[in-house]
Amino acid sequence: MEVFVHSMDKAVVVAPVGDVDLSVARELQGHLKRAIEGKPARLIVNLGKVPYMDSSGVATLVEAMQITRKQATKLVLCDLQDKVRSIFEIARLDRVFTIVSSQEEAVTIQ
Amino acid sequence: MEVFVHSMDKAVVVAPVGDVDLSVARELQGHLKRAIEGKPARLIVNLGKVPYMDSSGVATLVEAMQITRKQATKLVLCDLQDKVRSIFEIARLDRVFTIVSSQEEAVTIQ
Amino acid sequence: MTPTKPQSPTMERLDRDFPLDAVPHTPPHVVVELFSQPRYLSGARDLVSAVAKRFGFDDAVCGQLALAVDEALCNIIRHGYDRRPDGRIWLSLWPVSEDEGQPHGIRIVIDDLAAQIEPDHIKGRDLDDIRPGGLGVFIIKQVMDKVRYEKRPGGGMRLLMSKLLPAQADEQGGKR
Amino acid sequence: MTPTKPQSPTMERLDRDFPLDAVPHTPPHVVVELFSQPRYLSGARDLVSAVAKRFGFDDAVCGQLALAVDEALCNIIRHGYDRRPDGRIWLSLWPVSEDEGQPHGIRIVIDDLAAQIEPDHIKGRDLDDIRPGGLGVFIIKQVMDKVRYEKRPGGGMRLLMSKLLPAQADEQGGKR
Ligand SMILES: Nc1ncnc2c1ncn2[C@@H]1O[C@H](COP(=O)(O)OP(=O)(O)O)[C@@H](O)[C@H]1O
Ligand SMILES: Nc1ncnc2c1ncn2[C@@H]1O[C@H](COP(=O)(O)OP(=O)(O)O)[C@@H](O)[C@H]1O
Repeated sequence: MEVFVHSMDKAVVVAPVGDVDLSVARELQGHLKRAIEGKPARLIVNLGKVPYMDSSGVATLVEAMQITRKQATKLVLCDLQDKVRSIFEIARLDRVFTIVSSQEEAVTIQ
Repeated sequence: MEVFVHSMDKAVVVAPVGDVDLSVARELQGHLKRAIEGKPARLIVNLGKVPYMDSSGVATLVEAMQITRKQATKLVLCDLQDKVRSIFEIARLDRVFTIVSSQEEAVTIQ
Repeated sequence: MTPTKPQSPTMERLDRDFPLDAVPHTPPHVVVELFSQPRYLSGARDLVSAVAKRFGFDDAVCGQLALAVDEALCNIIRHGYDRRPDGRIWLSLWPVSEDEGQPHGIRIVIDDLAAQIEPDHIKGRDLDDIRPGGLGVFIIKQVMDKVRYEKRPGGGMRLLMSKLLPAQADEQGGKR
Repeated sequence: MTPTKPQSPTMERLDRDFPLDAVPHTPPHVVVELFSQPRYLSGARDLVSAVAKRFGFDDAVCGQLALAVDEALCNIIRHGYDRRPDGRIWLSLWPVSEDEGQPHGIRIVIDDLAAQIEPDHIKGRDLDDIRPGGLGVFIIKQVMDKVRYEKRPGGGMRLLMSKLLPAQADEQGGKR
C-alpha cells in the first residue's frame, strides 16, 4: 500500500493505493490521524485504488469517524470498488458512513 | 475460462475469457481446431480478456499456427495484456506470431 | 507437519452427507502452512479466492470467502499468537463432494497452535455498538454457511467452515 | 508431512551467504501442499505472486515468478505424475535474508514424490525449433536467477530456485 495525501482549500483527500489489510492498517491509521489533526472542514478518503479491504481497514475508518465527529470535520468515503463496498455492506456500515461514488461528489455533498 | 467464437465474413474470431493454463488448454485447443476446420481466410485470437497464459496456452497457439500455415488461413493474435505479452517475449515467440493491438487491426493487417 | 494430516494417501470421493463442520477423513486437496505474519495474508486469501473460483463460485463470493479466511487468520495472528511472528497456521481446503469434477461447495479448516480459548467466548459484537474492531467473527458467520470453533486435542484452536454453491445450498437449505 | 520439514521450530534470520540453490536450515515461511491437479495451479500462482509482491518485487516480476512456478507445477503434473490426480506436491517459500523486514529476494523449493529422472535430462528445447511445447524449463531458467533440479534422497524430485530483488542482484552479480 502507498498513501497519497492531497490538501485542498477546505478538504484533505487521503487516497491509499493497494490492499488495506492488517499488514498496513496502522500505516493508514497514521495518515488519517495526521490529516485529522489539521482540522480540515472535510476529510475525503478516496478508495478508488483499493481493490481489497478487511476489517482492520474498516476499523481504522470507524476510528477516524469517531474522532472527526468530535470536531467540525466531515468524513466522506468515495469511489469504493465492489469488493470493498461488499465488506461495508456485510458489516452494515454502508449506512453509517457517508459514501459517494466520485471525489467531485465527496467535495460538494452536504 | 469461457470461449466466445464469432464468425465474420472472411474471418473467425476466437476470444477466450479468463486465465489460459493447463486446466483449460485442451478446451481452447478444441475451439481453435473447429475454427480452423472451416478454413476461414483469417483466424483472429482476441486475448483482450485473458489476464494470464502459461506455456500450455502458448503451445495451443503454436499448434494452431502450424495447422493454419498448411492452409490459406492467416492467424493473427490481438489485444494482449502485459502479462500475456511477457510470456511471448520470454519464449521469443513475439516475432513468430503476427501480433497486433486491436481487433480492428487484426481484421485488416496483411 | 500439518495437524490435518491425511489418513489415507489415496483420494476418495468426499461423502456428500459428511457433516459440513467436521474434518473429512480424506486428505485436504490444498494445505497452506504459514507463519503468523500479516504480510502472508494476501497470499492466503488470493489462493482461497482462486481455488473457490475453480470450484465454481462467482467472483463476488470468491472475494467474500477470501475475506472470511483473512479475518480468521487476522484473529489468530492478533489474539491467538498475540502478534508473535513465529506462530504456525494451517489452512486446509477440500471440495465438498463432486459430480464429475464439479464440487458442491468448499470446506475450509484453519488450525493453529496458539493458546486455547473457550469456543463460546469467540463471538462477534453487537453491530449497533459501532466501534473500531469487533467485526471479524461477525463477517465470518455472515459469509460462510457453517462455522464452528473447537479446541484441538493436541493444543491450539481449530476453525471449521464451509460454504455450498448456490444450487446445492438451495437443495440442502443452506444460505445463498 | 512436507518434505521440507523445518528442523527448528524457531524462526532464525536466513543467512545472506547461504547458497541460493540449497534448502535453508530454517523452516519455510509458507508451504503450499497440493494435489497434482491443474485446477489448483491458479491458487498456487496467485499465492506466489502475492507473497513476492510483499517481498518487494514489482508487478511484472511477480507475474513472472508466478509463471515460473506454474510451469514447474505443470511439468510435475504432466511428466512426474503422468496426469494422475492424486500425487502430492509441496511448494515452499522463504524470504532471502532480511534487513528489518525487507527481504533481499525469494527462495522457492518444489518437492514431489513422482518418478525420479536424471536432473541433466530436464532441459528446455532449442527455441529455434518452433513446435508446440518444450518451453517450460526454458521459461523457468529465464525468469529465475538460480535453478537446480535434484533427486530427493527419500524419493521424488526437488526443484530449487531463487530470485533476488534488483538492488541485491546488482550487488551480487545476479540477473535483473
Ligand atoms: N483465533 C482466535 N483466538 C482467540 N480468540 C479469538 C480468536 N478469534 C476471535 N477471538 C475472540 O473473539 C473476539 C471477537 O473477534 P472479532 O469479531 O474478530 O473482533 P476483534 O478481533 O476486533 O475483537 C476477539 O476479541 C477475541 O476475544
Ligand atoms: N518435473 C519433471 N519431472 C520429470 N521430467 C521433467 C520434469 N520437468 C521437466 N521434465 C522433462 O524436461 C522436458 C522439458 O520440459 P519443458 O521445457 O517444460 O517442455 P515440455 O514439458 O513441453 O516437454 C520434458 O519434456 C520432460 O522430459
